[in-house]
Amino acid sequence: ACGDNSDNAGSAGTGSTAAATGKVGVILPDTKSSARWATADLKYLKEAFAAAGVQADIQNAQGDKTAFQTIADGMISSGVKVLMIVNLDDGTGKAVLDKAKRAGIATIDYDRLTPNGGADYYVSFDNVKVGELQGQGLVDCLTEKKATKPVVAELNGSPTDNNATLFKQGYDSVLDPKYQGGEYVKGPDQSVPDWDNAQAGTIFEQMLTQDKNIKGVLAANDGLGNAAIAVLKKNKLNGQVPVTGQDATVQGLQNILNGDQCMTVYKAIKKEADAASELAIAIVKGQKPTTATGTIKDPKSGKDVPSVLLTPVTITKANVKDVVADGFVTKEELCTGEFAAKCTEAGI
Amino acid sequence: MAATPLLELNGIDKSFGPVQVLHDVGLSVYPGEVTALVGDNGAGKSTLVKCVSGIYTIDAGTITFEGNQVAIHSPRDASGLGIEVVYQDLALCDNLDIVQNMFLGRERKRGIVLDEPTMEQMAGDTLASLSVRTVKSLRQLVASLSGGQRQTVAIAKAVLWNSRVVILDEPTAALGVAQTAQVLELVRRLADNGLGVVLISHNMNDVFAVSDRIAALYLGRMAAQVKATEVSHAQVVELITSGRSGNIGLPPEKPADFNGDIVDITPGGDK
Amino acid sequence: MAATPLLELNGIDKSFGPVQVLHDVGLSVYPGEVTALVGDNGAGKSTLVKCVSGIYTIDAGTITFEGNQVAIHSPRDASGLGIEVVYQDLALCDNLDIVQNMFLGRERKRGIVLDEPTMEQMAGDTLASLSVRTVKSLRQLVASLSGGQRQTVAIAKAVLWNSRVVILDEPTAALGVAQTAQVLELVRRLADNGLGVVLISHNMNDVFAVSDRIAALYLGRMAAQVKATEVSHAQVVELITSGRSGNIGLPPEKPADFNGDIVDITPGGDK
Amino acid sequence: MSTTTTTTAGGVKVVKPTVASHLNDYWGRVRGGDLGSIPAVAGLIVLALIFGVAREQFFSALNFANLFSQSAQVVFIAMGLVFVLLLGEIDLSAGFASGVCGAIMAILLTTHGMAWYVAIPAAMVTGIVIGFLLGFLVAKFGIPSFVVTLAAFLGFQGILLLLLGGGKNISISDEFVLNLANSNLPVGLSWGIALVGVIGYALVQLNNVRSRAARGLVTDPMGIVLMRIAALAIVVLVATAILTQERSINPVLNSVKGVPIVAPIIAVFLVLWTFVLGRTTYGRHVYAVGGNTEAARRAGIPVDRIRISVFVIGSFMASIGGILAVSRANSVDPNTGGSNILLYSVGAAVIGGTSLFGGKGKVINAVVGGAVIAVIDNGMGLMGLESGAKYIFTGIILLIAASVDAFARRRAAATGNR
Amino acid sequence: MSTTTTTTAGGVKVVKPTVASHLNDYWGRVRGGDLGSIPAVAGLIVLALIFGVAREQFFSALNFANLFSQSAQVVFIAMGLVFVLLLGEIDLSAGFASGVCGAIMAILLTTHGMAWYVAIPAAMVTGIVIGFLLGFLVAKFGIPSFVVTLAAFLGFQGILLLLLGGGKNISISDEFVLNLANSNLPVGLSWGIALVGVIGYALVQLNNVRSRAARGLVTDPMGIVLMRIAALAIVVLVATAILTQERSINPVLNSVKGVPIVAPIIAVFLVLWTFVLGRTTYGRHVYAVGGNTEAARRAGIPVDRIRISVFVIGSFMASIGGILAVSRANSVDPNTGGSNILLYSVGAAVIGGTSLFGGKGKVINAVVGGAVIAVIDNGMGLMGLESGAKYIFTGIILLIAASVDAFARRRAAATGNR
Ligand SMILES: Nc1ncnc2c1ncn2[C@@H]1O[C@H](COP(=O)(O)OP(=O)(O)OP(=O)(O)O)[C@@H](O)[C@H]1O
Ligand SMILES: Nc1ncnc2c1ncn2[C@@H]1O[C@H](COP(=O)(O)OP(=O)(O)OP(=O)(O)O)[C@@H](O)[C@H]1O
Ligand SMILES: [Mg+2]
Ligand SMILES: [Mg+2]
Repeated sequence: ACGDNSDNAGSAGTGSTAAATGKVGVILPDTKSSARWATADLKYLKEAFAAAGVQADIQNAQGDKTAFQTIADGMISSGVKVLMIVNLDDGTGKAVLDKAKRAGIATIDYDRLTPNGGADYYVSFDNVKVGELQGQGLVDCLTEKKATKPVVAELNGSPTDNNATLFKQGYDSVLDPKYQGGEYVKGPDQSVPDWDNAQAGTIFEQMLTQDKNIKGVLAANDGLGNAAIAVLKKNKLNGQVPVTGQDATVQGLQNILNGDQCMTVYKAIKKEADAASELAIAIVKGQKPTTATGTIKDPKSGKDVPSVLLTPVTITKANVKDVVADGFVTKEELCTGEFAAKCTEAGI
Repeated sequence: MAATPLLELNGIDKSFGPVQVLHDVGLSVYPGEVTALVGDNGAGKSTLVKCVSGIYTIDAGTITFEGNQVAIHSPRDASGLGIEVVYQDLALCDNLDIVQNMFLGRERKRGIVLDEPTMEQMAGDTLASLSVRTVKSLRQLVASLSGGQRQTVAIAKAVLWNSRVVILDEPTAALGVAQTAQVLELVRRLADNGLGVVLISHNMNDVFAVSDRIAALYLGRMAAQVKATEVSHAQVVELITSGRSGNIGLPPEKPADFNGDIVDITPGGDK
Repeated sequence: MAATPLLELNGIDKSFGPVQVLHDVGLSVYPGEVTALVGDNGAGKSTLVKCVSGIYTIDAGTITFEGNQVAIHSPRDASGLGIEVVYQDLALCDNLDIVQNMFLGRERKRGIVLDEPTMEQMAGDTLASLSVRTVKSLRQLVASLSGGQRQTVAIAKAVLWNSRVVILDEPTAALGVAQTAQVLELVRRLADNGLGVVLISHNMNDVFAVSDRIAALYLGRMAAQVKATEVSHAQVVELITSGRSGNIGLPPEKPADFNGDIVDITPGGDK
Repeated sequence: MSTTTTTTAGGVKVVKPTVASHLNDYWGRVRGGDLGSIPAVAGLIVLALIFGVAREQFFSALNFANLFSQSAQVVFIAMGLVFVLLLGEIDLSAGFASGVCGAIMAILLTTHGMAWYVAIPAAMVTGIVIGFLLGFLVAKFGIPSFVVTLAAFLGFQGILLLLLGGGKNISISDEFVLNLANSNLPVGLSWGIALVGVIGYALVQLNNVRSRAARGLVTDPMGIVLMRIAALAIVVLVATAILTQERSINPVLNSVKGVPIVAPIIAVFLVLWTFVLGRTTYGRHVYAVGGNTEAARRAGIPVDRIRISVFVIGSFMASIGGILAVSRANSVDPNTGGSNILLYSVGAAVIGGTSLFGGKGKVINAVVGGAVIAVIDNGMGLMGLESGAKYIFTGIILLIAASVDAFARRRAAATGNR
Repeated sequence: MSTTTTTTAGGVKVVKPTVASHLNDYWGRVRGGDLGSIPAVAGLIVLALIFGVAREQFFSALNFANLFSQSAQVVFIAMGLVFVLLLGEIDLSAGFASGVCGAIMAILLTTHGMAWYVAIPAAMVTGIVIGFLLGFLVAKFGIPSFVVTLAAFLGFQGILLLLLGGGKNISISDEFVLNLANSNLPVGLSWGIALVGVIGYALVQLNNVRSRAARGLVTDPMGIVLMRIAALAIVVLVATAILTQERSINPVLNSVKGVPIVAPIIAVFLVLWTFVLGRTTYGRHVYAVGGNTEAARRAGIPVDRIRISVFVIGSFMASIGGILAVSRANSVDPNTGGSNILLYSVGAAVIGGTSLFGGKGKVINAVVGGAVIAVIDNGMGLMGLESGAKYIFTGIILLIAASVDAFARRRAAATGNR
């Protein structure tokens, strides 16, 4: 952090060729909605910046908007040249982006677009798409199980998390036609505060008490999925009732290998992190980034934001090995103890 | 003096859960007179006072003030009628200082602002008149006062106001010789100014020194209410300890009557 | 009796922040004797007691017990030496019942289990010996006791143990006539059994009735410690109120000396 | 009234109560507001009726069994908090402390491949160490417990994140640990334990009466004692009868019956801590310090040591709560012990009648209060409301349950028994 | 020592203090442990030094200015909580109450297109209504405030979700509201307000001395009064001087200078509530009820009304906190007022020296404590630690700040002044 405020007058915003040294600030949102922020993104971003010899200050706001802004204030006052954020909500996101812009700092929306935020770049997966994959995954598993008129329970993410709403939008777009067509029966549908796994356990246990015929569970991520699986196990129903997930966590993948979970959604976070860090490094080095070839329309301002867009992938037992091959999880983490045999079976 | 009592209690009953503490108690307080309320420890004196001042609600009985039956539901009602009480357990706020305690609930104001200088001056005057010699500052917290100093503050608090009836529950228990004399003098002065005064005390010398009437409680019953001049020291002590003395007092004790209430242990046998 | 004091205090100083309460106080307590500690309200009697019992740490001075200098840092140290105290503010736990309070810190056990029957029996015996007549149950919470009943419990608590020195801070303040007599008798009995007893009281009759020596505190200084037989009632009152009487007591007061401590208000002028 | 008067040593006259007089006395105390846990139990019954009417599944054997494991973590933390609250202190870190202990167990089981009989004690020891640290800071440094445990609340969150490598979930597969919160006792054993419990209670009660009578002290009339024993027997045996019914969702596939294992675990700790608080010197001292610290100090009670000890008990119980939470979830994550767990636990103790100002409370309060919280969560889960409405109803129902209690105590205040 | 003795009416001898004797006296009180907010301020300075050494940016004008808006929500909620805590009550719902009030303002501004001068008062009125409801339940129904506000904590979370249509964020664009937390006063006005504040303080102090002297009562020596005024003047004017420096990162693009608008808002409420607590009958009664409810009741104080009123003040201040939070975030979301806001706010009050048992505390405590919390958050933000470590360090630093205070008070206890 030394010496970098000597050139804080240099505008690094739009590709001026100032000094090649400069710091990048990254604010990640939380650790509760998904383990990825603390385990994957942090690691990949750090590696990428280190490899490029660019200093990076990466912090996590722990789901706290106030902390989010405080961290941003700190980064701005410590003179970063690029600020990359995963917003916690539109408003704070915009407030931070505005403040950064006023200070002449280049901005990147990472993973979540801040509507009307006016970030210079956007790098992301499509969250609605994630939901669609989950919905489709569940449909596939139910088809495979030859379930007739199965009752489907939905265990949604945190009611206060906008992403959870987007996921739900995605999987409902797949499931709703099935409900309406009478193929599936809509079962209980509840949200889990704070993505809290323990509460998810109680909520799902009560769903099952209320309707013993639940034959499929759409769980919004692997943690919630695992909570549902724990309850199913208790009732010896695991493996018979398909459960979905997201994030391709070790836990989720192990549940898939066990046959307790039907699918998860893998977001190649390394790709996302690399894309974003590439942008940031270019800006810091005073070059014009070339990788942001796509664009996405800001729904509020109507402007086109230069973007890097990545596609999520469905993971089932058949392609668990791809995740390992990608280096997202290591074989050692995944194939502990009893899973060793199952790993071999799955070709890992 | 006047033949009609200022404050009159009739048939007061009071129980705490299964324990009945007051049985059909009556008491008359006359203006210009000091009525001493005496009784053994646990006879129910303090309970009776708290019934009058609205801290406890009575189970049965009537309270008459200046000839009108009144209902006293809270200490506010009592002070509204002009009844001031010095409680045995003092009831001071430890986190406030002497002046703040003395004017609690009746602060002097100038506009909306507390008039501290006036209050401080009045408090100082009152305390000085009660022979308080060792208080270091009027702004000392009550928590740090000595036992006697606390009691003086509580007394000073009650006499600052224009009231009709003043009830003092063992006011001199913790006081030194000089302070006790001052308080007894004050009690007499209050009565002479036409107030009704009730003084609770275990000290027979004090009782006979200032009181006009003596009311003796025995195990929650009013044993007798007599003129101070009509009884002797020894008679009062007998009333206190056994509820009767000669032909005054309660009818001979029927044990079953007292034991009728469900109680676990009734210590009582003199060894 | 024995010429060496059981407990001896020398040169005790104690301040609370800027206020010095005890100045160079000395006191000797002899076995088999009742030493009365007298003084005006706020003279520092209770403070002195709390210094001895380890509630307050002294600023200067020495405490000698049976000829050995001792350091008393906590009430445990004091009771370890065999010093029992009845505090003026009683120090009972309102949320515990009578028996529980009386045995607090020294519960009887059978194995690891509390021996409630034994404790209840012992408590009942002790209370009965103190003329307690109106306690409804030994399992009554202390919070619901009358003032006098609470005081009796505190006294009973202190005399249950085998101790060397018993200090009673105004133990009879709230007691009735019969109970007071019992407590005075108890005090005398303790001394006769060879204990050192310190009795604090504002009642001169009580003081002269039981004490062998009288120590008078005046504004935080020890004015005199004399044999009870050598002084008169009036002399003691004079010692209390002015610090000297004839040729005993403090040298004539030098106001600057007392005012040397930074204090805001020193009420003191008799009107 | 027919009372027989006996005289014991020491000249204390004793009125020997009869069954009638005892009931009368009890009624007097109830009217006078000395209610024990009646109001909280009444609140519980009211709640159960509300939910039972709204959803028929509420009164199923399955749902009844669910309640035990659902409430376990909160009940355990609350039982420990009762000790802390009895001293007028607070432990905001209990929730995350349970998470940390659970995580330590999970890590030892999985990453280090240790057996449950190593991992579980390790978690408990962690709890004890945590409690000691908290207590030491509060007692010896004199920092208010709110601040110490707020700092610990933050610190343990961090430790949990670090332990879990920055937010991963760790799944456990140790059968023994998994069974703790998810399995049931065999039917025979269920009945056995229930009978042992009832008989044990009866023996203790009768022995009590006998030993007091032998001293000539007042005893409760035999009729009352027998009624008390009968009441407990009915509750325990009826509950056992329900729980030994078949309640499997899919009886063809597998059979689920028997008392959930957590039930006797809760019962054991309930009895243990009730015994400690009511029958030992230590418990007496805890109440004394909570009621009047200065009086306790003057009585020679080592106040600092008591203060440290309650935090140790608090964190120890939290560690057991954490172990059960991990068992139930089959995994541990950075939010184990987070969210509302702490507020619910303190709430459980307070609803049950424990005072935040110290000196007043029983361990059974935590269990009854925990049951209230669990029933609300359980019932709301059956209602299938959307999140916003669910929060609001949970709040309202909590308020209803608490106000039953408040109204009862209100009467108490009116009669002067506060 | 040279003391002059005067005699006032009533025969009370008065020792008139001199500057020397006053300082001596003050030192005696400090040694005796009567420390006011010195320890908390000392803790604050220690913290600032730690962070200043670790990160040079900590001591920049920009960072100093950031502190105000960063601490605003916690400080406002804490100021309100001081009243609640003074009565020995607690308000767990203050955080979400501020969120609800903020949401109401945002909705009126955006969905209903109302002006700020309608929306802001509406939010404040909402706060008052909330406080009234809470207070009513606590005072009239006698439900413990922990339970009532726990229920409200849940309920408001639900209301917030419903208001925001199930988890959406509402962004606001009203300039006036946005400026509240994000803009600064012009340099001229900054100086003007600073001077008015200093002069006002001086006048009040001098007038106080004059009016007491006129009655012949003891007054602080003039030297001490002047020193106090000088100390305030220095603090205020130095702060103003720093804040009126240019602190833009990019002064070419835009200029940022002047005192943040929140600073005078905090100051106004600090003065207002300090006045209310210290100089009005109402404030006196709040302390009395908190110190000894029964004594207050016997003195004829309407205890229930006081109890309700503190909840009203608490929720009212929370509503202002909510307004500023929404302003700072440019938006409201279902977690506004959630997370650690509540614990931080209570912590702020407690660190500053307010007791959870009632009767002891000042509004300035909340501001100093809020500053401690804000400095920790701000400083940790500059350190760039990873999440786990950050939590742990935050906890440790909080503990350090609090132990400065605890050690000081520890001495106080040793001298008997507890
Ligand atoms: N809240 C209560 N619950 C149960 N019993 C109570 C309660 N308050 C008082 N008592 C009982 O009522 C009786 C009368 O108490 P009270 O305080 O009126 O006595 P008293 O005459 O003032 O005695 P003293 O001279 O000792 O002050 C006592 O036996 C006491 O134990
Ligand atoms: N904690 C304290 N802080 C400041 N002053 C105190 C403190 N405790 C006692 N004092 C003062 O010390 C003096 C002596 O108090 P102490 O209680 O020893 O008096 P006492 O002789 O027992 O009087 P009493 O007969 O009224 O009980 C009093 O003036 C009192 O105000
Ligand atoms: Mg009394
Ligand atoms: Mg004393």
